[in-house]
Amino acid sequence: MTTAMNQQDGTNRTPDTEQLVDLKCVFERPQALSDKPFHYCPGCSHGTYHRLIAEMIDEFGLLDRTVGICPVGCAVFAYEYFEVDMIEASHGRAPAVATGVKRSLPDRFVFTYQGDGDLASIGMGEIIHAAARGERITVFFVNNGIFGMTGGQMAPTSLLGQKTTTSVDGRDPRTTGHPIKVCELLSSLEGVAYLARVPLTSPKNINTCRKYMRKAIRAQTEDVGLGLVEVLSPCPVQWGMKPGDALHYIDETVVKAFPPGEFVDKLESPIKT
Amino acid sequence: MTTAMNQQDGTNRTPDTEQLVDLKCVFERPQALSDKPFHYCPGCSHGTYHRLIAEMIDEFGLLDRTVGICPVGCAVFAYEYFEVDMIEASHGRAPAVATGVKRSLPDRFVFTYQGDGDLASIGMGEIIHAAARGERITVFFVNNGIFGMTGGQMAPTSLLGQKTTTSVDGRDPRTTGHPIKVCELLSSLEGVAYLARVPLTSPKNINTCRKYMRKAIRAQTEDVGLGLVEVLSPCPVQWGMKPGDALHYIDETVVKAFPPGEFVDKLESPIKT
Amino acid sequence: MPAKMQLTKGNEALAMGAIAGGCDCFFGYPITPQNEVPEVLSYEMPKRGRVFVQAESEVASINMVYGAAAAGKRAMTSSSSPGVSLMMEGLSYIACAELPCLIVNVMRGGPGLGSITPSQGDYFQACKGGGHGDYHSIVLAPWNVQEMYEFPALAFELADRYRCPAMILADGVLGAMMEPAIIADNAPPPTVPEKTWATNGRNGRAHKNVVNSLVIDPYGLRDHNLKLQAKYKKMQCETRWDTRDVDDAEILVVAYGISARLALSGCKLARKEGVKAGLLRPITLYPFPTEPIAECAANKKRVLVVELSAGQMVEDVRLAINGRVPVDFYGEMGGVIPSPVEICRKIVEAAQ
Amino acid sequence: MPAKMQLTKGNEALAMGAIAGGCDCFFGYPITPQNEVPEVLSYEMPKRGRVFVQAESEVASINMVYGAAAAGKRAMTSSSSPGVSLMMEGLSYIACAELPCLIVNVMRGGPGLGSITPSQGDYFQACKGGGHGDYHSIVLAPWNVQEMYEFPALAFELADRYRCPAMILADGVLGAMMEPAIIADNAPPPTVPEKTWATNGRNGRAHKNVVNSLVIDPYGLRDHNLKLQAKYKKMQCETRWDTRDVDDAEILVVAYGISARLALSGCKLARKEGVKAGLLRPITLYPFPTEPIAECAANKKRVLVVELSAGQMVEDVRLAINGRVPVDFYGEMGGVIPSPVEICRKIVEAAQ
Amino acid sequence: MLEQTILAGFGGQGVLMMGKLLAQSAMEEGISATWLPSYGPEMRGGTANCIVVISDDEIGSPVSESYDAVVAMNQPSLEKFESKVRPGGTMLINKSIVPIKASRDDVEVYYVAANDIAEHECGSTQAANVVMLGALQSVRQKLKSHSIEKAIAYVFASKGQSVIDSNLKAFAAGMTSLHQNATAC
Amino acid sequence: MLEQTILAGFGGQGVLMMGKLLAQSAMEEGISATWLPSYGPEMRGGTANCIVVISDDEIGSPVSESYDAVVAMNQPSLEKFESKVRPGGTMLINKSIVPIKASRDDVEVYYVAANDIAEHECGSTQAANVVMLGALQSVRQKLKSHSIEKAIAYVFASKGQSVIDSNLKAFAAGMTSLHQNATAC
Amino acid sequence: MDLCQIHVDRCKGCELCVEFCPKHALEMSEGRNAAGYHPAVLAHPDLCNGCALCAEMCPETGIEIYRRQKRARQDATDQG
Amino acid sequence: MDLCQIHVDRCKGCELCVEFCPKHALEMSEGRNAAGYHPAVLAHPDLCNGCALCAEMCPETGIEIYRRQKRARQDATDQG
Ligand SMILES: Cc1ncc(C[n+]2csc(CCOP(=O)(O)OP(=O)(O)O)c2C)c(N)n1
Ligand SMILES: Cc1ncc(C[n+]2csc(CCOP(=O)(O)OP(=O)(O)O)c2C)c(N)n1
Ligand code: SF4
Ligand code: SF4
Ligand code: SF4
Ligand code: SF4
Repeated sequence: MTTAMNQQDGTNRTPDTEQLVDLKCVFERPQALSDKPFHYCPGCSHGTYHRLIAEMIDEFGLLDRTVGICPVGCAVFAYEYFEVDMIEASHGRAPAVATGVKRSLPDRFVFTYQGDGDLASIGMGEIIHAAARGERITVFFVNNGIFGMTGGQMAPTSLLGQKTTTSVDGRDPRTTGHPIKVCELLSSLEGVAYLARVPLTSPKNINTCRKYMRKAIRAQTEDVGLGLVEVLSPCPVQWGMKPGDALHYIDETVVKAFPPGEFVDKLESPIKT
Repeated sequence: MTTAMNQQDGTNRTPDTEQLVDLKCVFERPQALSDKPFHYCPGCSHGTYHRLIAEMIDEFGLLDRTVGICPVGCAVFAYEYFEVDMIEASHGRAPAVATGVKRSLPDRFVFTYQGDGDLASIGMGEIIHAAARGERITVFFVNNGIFGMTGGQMAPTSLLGQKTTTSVDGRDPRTTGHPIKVCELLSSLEGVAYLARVPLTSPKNINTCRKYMRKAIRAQTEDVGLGLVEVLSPCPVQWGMKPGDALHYIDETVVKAFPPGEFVDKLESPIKT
Repeated sequence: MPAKMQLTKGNEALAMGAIAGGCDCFFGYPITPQNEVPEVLSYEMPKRGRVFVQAESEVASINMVYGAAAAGKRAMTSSSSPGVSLMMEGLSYIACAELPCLIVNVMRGGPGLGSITPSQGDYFQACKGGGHGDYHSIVLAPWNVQEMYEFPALAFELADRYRCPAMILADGVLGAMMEPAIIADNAPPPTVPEKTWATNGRNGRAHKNVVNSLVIDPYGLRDHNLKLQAKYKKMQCETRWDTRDVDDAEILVVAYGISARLALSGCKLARKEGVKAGLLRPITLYPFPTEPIAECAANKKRVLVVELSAGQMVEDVRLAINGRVPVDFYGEMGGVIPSPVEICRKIVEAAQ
Repeated sequence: MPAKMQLTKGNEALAMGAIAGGCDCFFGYPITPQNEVPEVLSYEMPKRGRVFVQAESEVASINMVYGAAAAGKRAMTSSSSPGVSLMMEGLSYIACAELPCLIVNVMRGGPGLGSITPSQGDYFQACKGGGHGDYHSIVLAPWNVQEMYEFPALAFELADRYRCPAMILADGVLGAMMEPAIIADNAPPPTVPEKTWATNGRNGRAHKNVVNSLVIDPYGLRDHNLKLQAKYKKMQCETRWDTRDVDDAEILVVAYGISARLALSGCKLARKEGVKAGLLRPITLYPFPTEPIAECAANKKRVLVVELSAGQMVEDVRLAINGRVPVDFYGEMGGVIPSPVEICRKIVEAAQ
Repeated sequence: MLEQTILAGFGGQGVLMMGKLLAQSAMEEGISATWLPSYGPEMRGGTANCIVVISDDEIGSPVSESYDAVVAMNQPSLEKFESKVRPGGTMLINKSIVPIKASRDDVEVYYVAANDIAEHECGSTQAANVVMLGALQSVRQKLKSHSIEKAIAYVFASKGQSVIDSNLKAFAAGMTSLHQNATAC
Repeated sequence: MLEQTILAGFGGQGVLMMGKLLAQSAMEEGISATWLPSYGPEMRGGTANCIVVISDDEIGSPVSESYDAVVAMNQPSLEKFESKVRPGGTMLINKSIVPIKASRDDVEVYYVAANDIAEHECGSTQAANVVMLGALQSVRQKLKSHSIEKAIAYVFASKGQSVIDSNLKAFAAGMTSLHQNATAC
Repeated sequence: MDLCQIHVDRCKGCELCVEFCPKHALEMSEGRNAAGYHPAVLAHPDLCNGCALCAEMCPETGIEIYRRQKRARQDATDQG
Repeated sequence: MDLCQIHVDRCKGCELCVEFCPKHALEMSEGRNAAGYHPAVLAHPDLCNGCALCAEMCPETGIEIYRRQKRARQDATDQG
């Protein structure tokens, strides 16, 4: 018979004090992450990327002076998960909202969190112009190749042949074109200070992501320009895959269309990380 | 005393018949260009580019199956100058309008005519996505580095240091970023079949422009993808220059920021022109 | 396959109705709660050699519609509240350029991002002018899945007749609910009047056609506006409405779309409680059934307007009645659907 | 330099008025006939250490305003009809998120691309809801250059007081005309109430602030809407209007903005022709002076509404008067400015 | 006749399908039906429910203040919808996964081990929803059982005869489940 | 007092400035004034005009159906605005570049060789507008000449004394031009 | 007839034809056309060889160029 | 206490921790948590060395990792 196993919520975070003597917590929720359980599907990397952002806010000591901008997309409730001031933008306009905040408060750390529908479809104008103006903002970009929230429609980043609810026979370049590669596209814009892409598919890649994120943040804090880290992320539900399979699919297939790596790095004195 | 010199309008196009015997007209208004005098300022290249487009419509025999889309910008009245069916789009949306037309009527020749405010500022999302989808349309793009129609405000293509009515002390990269180079930006998109830039500054360059335009048109007629020719064009009035000086300024200064040339050429069997 | 009764979802009925209505081109951007519309059309349209394009945004969608409509095609888009707001500039252009087309708004809770629950908060936008300038769209308000299926064809027909945009104003309930409806899977496409004004390439035509909304001379633009206004006047004959049990009613309930269904149940309950209530349901919200409401309300004790909003259509009802009968309003917002019991309570209150 | 009388263009007065009103940030995209607003601010703002950004579009402008307003700043944008239409989604978000800010619409002839001549065709959009959902902005209608200068400060103050967007609804005539007006070149910035809700970085605050317009639970969204509606009710006390010669008038003319000036001249001419006419000018279009109009009209023979539109505000006047006095309408569209002589003629007609 | 029902459970438990079968059956009988789903803002887990109204008259509102029958396939649904049953109405609870009892005493409550029955009698927990439908039918009987069987055959037609058969079996098992083992209280 | 004037000409002939000087003068005298420009949709050439209203009462409309005075600096302006002069009103025509005559006989018409006077008496055709303003003042006299001189000094202040002086000279030349050589008809 | 025919009323006086005429055959006129511009004129018809560079540069398409035909009525060939 | 603490009610049963655990210390449970998911459990605590790879991969931040300290109360150093 199936039944609930543990009714108490994440309150048992502090282990018994007697044991504290010789046990130290080496991996726990970052301070900047709220206690609220994520609403994401099982195996969705939105949660992972949230955690990494929260880690960075902790690491850079930015909790008290960060303003984050949420997208419209599955991460629409991101404001519930970060312990910093948050603004819910309209779909695609996070870079414009971030511009409004950053210009008003140049000493705050301002980030946007955006999906590929949000950033690469409806919000294309806004991200390009924020990048061209060299807005001192940091963009955390989640490329899962699909519109998750609205039910799995094709995104501009969907792979050729990819089956979605608006391309049931697979994406056809003749009528829908080719996937837009955001890092490649933005790299010609001089206001961009840092651009990188990484799949969130393994502990190693997650660590690479941290390195990239640090630089994208420094692009802002060191007043160089716009920083963006694109993560290749699974949408197991809309892809119709098990979470583990979705990660393998990224590593085997998605990276071919979206090669990982650093595309722009204008940081003057890169710190070894 | 100043007075009117010639009250009759462009009706004296046919020379006296006696002289016709040994005189042949070798340069005249293309058929696809209407008789209506342009409303552009003295020395503005919008008129020149219009003529070249009309020449191409004649040359390719497209008069009967062309649909053109006008921008909002100084060329807002372009529909008065071409003898083909024309649609006035809303500001920046010509590529979307063209998509609507071309998808409806795939055998028609569809072009947009757009300024840099229209295409590179408000219409950035639409041109990128039309290019990414590989719409079979031809884009005639006029980059004069300024908003002409509205009185000389800064454009995303204005040069660093350029004085405009919204950057009276010259464009400052710290607050307004760097000029957006449309050809460079679009060149990463796989739906693009042809991309080139040329200054409209001399008979020689005008002839180069013709060559580029032919390819941009063939990109559509041969079903390869989107074709775009960017002309570097003067706006003598808003630049505060005499027309001739404005052309020299392009050749000496503007081309440094916007290098002319062909950026993408996916035509299979380039015809020597 | 001939038309037959099928248990059908409102959004799917709308998509199939668009096909039956001869829609040549669909341009749209996903948004809940209307996603089945583009999803169904993304495979049904190409199958029939028609056009489906997932646009990059609603701004692009409406401008693609503008292009395809200018080319003489039956073109449409579908969206929900925030997405429709993004179309306001384009809609004003379309109205001014006198292009027939169809815009579907499956309304959701607003304002802002709001929620994806059903609502009727966009009546003002649809009927008064969300875009700039003096213009109107024909606005149809279906109340069941059958009408979700039938109204696209009607909308296209009216749009073509008057060369104006038509809008179907539905809501999240109508989009998501299933009902039996008579649906033809392969209706022959309707005959469409020839569009001699279309910018579809001259193809031998002696003159060029121009589609435009720019009239720089004030007197020219005035005249163009007068022409539009004359058209809107002429359109009044297309006013449609429906009634239930109004003849002997003391209380007239006016409601459209899903509200009208809630109100119908409310009226039935009220009659059980001894209050004679009847329903008038505007089917066209523009042109608005001003006269029918005024006439119908004339001998009533009170009028109750029910909407899923803070009170929008109620203004047009008040304008119609012009003070002759008291007009009450009951509305719920944010996706809350008032129960028939509550509506019945309001009717009974009004009767006292 | 102290305030002094200067011959000033309406748009320039508006720009300087924004500065005097403590505008911290301006975001805008050029469009005729308001280009002097961004042009003046592009050098006056940075000079004072304030923010000027030329946005890439009106969609971006309104969302930058959203961001800066969320950050607790006095933020504004300025545009004209088609540009304002593009802001409708953003405006609905701002209203729902309860952010104070200022939107200026220097209206031009519509619909569509229309023309750049003056018009008042965007009343519905401004006052009823061009965006989706039930929301309102405070809408101020200046009628001279002095008010173009003074209203930005007033708009910011009211916006801050009610945490809502405020709009200044002007037109091409008011933007382009020069008049003597008392302008302070270096007014001290006004004191602005502390915005404890602002998302400006926690900076020691015990809790995070969130700016949001998403309320996914229908009851939550309902409650949020009720809160908004309660606020709109409370705002009614900010209603402003002005009258000229109404006490003994038999004909009441109601007009706002530039129309009110035309109407004032028309009334004067009518009095010369022996018809006693008076003017009521709504200064706030939202909240609308419903009561004052009803009261003022009570003892009049007829009411004449004059607008540069096909008839928009006239609906609110009719709703206010509710059938008690006949209401006539006279409008011109497309940028045609009716002459006072013509208005006088309509007044005289009404008196017969 | 007007019968208003809520069917609720986890996403994946087939509650929407259950409702669809009811509405389809009504259509088979030529009477009116509406089916209205309700789900979270996203595709992501959580609960799902639908409201089905059937009537021999024109159906106005597809929702109601209270319902003739509520089917709770999991515990959150029980908690959420228990109050929605009209006094004297019926409540069915999937006791296979709901460990608690209903608290109302003015309604008829039935506990059905839908998952267990589906697993043991039909060879698949997948059919728990149709088991429950059978149980519902056995206690409310607003439609002919034959119509529901026709609906099952129609709706699962594309999945092949074996799926139809196992669902018919599940329906039958559900129909008898409460007679054998009634626990109304 | 209510004086409504249209000033019209080619872009570049300074008609907007002419109007501004009138409005500024009114302000100097503490009476009401409005100045309303009108120009094509674009920056590109064509004609420009402005309407100036001055009054010792509050000014309602900044436009009118007919005008007390119309100044036509070029031929298109004459053609466009001749009908706008109220019967008995005044029309001034820049005969330096307008080769035709007015056709109205119910208004006072004056021909002023504004460009020639400016060129010969002030050394620059630039000042033709101010010459015309002088001529207008000489025949309508709604404002004190001294106020206009003050306005000239104020408006051209940033351009230096020599510009002010030459404009004052142009104004004076305009003032006397019609007395010496009146051609009202 | 001159080889270079300037449509006076199309001309906006931008001077580009004058600047680009390799033979210095064109000049700006002192007079004004109906629109108020000083138009270009073929001041030295004898210098003009019909090279059409002025016409190419004229933004108004305001110049037509003629060439002498070796033989009349032989329209197909243009070797002038 | 175990080195690997899985918050049962945060777990959504995605199995990523199980897949990425190099020691095969984790398994999916048969039971369901309150949200209806089958959560992961530390089936073999003895195999777990606190490498934290499971925690790194857990999208829910649902796993905490502890390490033995050489000396208690020496919070600054982490050489476990
Ligand atoms: C103006 C507007 N258009 C459309 C939508 C509907 N919508 C919500 S999220 C979304 C796309 C989500 O995709 P993505 O940005 O890739 O994020 P994901 O959900 O995949 O994380 C869309 C189209 C909306 N809310 N607003
Ligand atoms: C929605 C909207 N925003 C702004 C405008 C005002 N506007 C008209 S043209 C233009 C820019 C023109 O610049 P460009 O495209 O470079 O063309 P140019 O005039 O220089 O040829 C602008 C901002 C408008 N008409 N519509
Ligand atoms: S739908 Fe996709 S992107 Fe959205 S939460 Fe689920 S897995 Fe993540
Ligand atoms: S303003 Fe500039 S772009 Fe426009 S017509 Fe004049 S010169 Fe050309
Ligand atoms: S190039 Fe053309 S417009 Fe310019 S001066 Fe010569 S003829 Fe005139
Ligand atoms: S990775 Fe996290 S959510 Fe996934 S099964 Fe393991 S503990 Fe559960």
